[in-house]
Amino acid sequence: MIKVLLFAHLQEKLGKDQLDIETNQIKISELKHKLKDQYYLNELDGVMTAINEEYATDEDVVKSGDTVAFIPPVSGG
Amino acid sequence: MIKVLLFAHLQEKLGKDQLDIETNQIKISELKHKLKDQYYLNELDGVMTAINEEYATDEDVVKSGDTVAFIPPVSGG
Amino acid sequence: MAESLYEIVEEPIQVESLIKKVERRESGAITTFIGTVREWTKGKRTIYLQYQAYIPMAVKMLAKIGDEIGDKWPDTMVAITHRIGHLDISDIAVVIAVSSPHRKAAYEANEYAIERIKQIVPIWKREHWEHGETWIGNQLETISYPNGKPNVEDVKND
Amino acid sequence: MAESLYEIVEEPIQVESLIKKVERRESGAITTFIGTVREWTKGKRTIYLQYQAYIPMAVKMLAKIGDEIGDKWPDTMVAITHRIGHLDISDIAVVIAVSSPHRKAAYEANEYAIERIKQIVPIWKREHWEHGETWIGNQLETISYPNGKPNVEDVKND
Repeated sequence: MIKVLLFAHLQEKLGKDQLDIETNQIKISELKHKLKDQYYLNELDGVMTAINEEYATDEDVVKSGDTVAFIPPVSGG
Repeated sequence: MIKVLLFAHLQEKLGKDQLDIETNQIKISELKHKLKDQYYLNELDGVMTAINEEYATDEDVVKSGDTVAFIPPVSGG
Repeated sequence: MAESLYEIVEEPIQVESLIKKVERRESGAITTFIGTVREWTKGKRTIYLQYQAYIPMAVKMLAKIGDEIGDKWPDTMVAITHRIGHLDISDIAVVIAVSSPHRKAAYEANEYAIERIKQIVPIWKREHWEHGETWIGNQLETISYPNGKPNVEDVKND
Repeated sequence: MAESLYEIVEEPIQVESLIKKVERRESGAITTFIGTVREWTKGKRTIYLQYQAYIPMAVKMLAKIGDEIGDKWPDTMVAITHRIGHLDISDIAVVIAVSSPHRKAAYEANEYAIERIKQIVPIWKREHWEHGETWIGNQLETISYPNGKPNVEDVKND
């Protein structure tokens, strides 16, 4: 199982801040594709990804037990 | 009478922070010359002058009632 | 030092407490940056803001900024606290304190820190305008990351 | 505002009080510079400092710096307090606070202020080293003013 965290407008659109994805391993680009299909989350284009609290790329692969966070363009400060 | 204010090492050398000069008017360069002679204040070379709290030049003239301050290179901050 | 140099908090930030964190006998200069909630932005009036953070990662990224500063300006010491939740006009959203033996590094490192915060720290601002509300960073300023990671060149001066 | 933006004081400076002086609803950024007494300078140990000022002129020159900043960065607001008398290691000698709608001006105006203080404000520092004492600005750093007035180019980064 992979834990997926959502923030800002992504969280608002889905109405929840967390999803559990039942899979052993998946590439980030595939995970994004899957979520876009399943939840109409087209906002995932142009959104950064973090795996276990470190920035990652679409080519990285996550495994069961990992936490993926989708990071929309940040606006702190 | 012209009031002359002294600061930092000038004040220390003279042992006082103020002098009264009995004159109606005098050019700053002449005033410096006079004080150098009278008090061995060679430190007046390379020292700025203020007349009534504004920076002035050696060519400016002070009149009775004015306050002259000799401003060694500043070191605040 | 038991206290943490990098924090995400929900309560008001005390500037003095950050200054205390970076005070050292070898310091001659401390700079602080205090980011406050501004009422007017390009003719639009803000009523209040809400900040959200991915807290553990945000703390890690603040610490990473501190490490980067340690590499670039070796004698400096940095503390950063960012507040999240509901903030009214003039409330303090972020405080950065940098101490250094000499002032130039204290200014430069401080400015570098706020620029990096706006690039890599997962914190989002929801603007509640007089007429409507929006998450900043998506609709208003469409930024994407073609290289996979946020980049220094993306930063604007706001 | 009844309180003064430019002060020479003999008591410890409260940073928060300067921040309060420049807080405005239109501000998005406040920078502060805090100049503290450093223990070591080029291998020499300082025990304490004494600052002396030509107080009325020093206040005038601080206000002049504020005016210069108002010309160069029109939306900023500035407050400066310099302490005189006996200061121990880590004591605060000077605090500069600048508020601005945008951060770039807040950093630039702040740095400009400390550079100008070191040029035109009649304040003198007597260093009490471990082995001896001296007025800074004469014996150590022989600066003279051939043009009659202190000049921007004279400034060093200390």
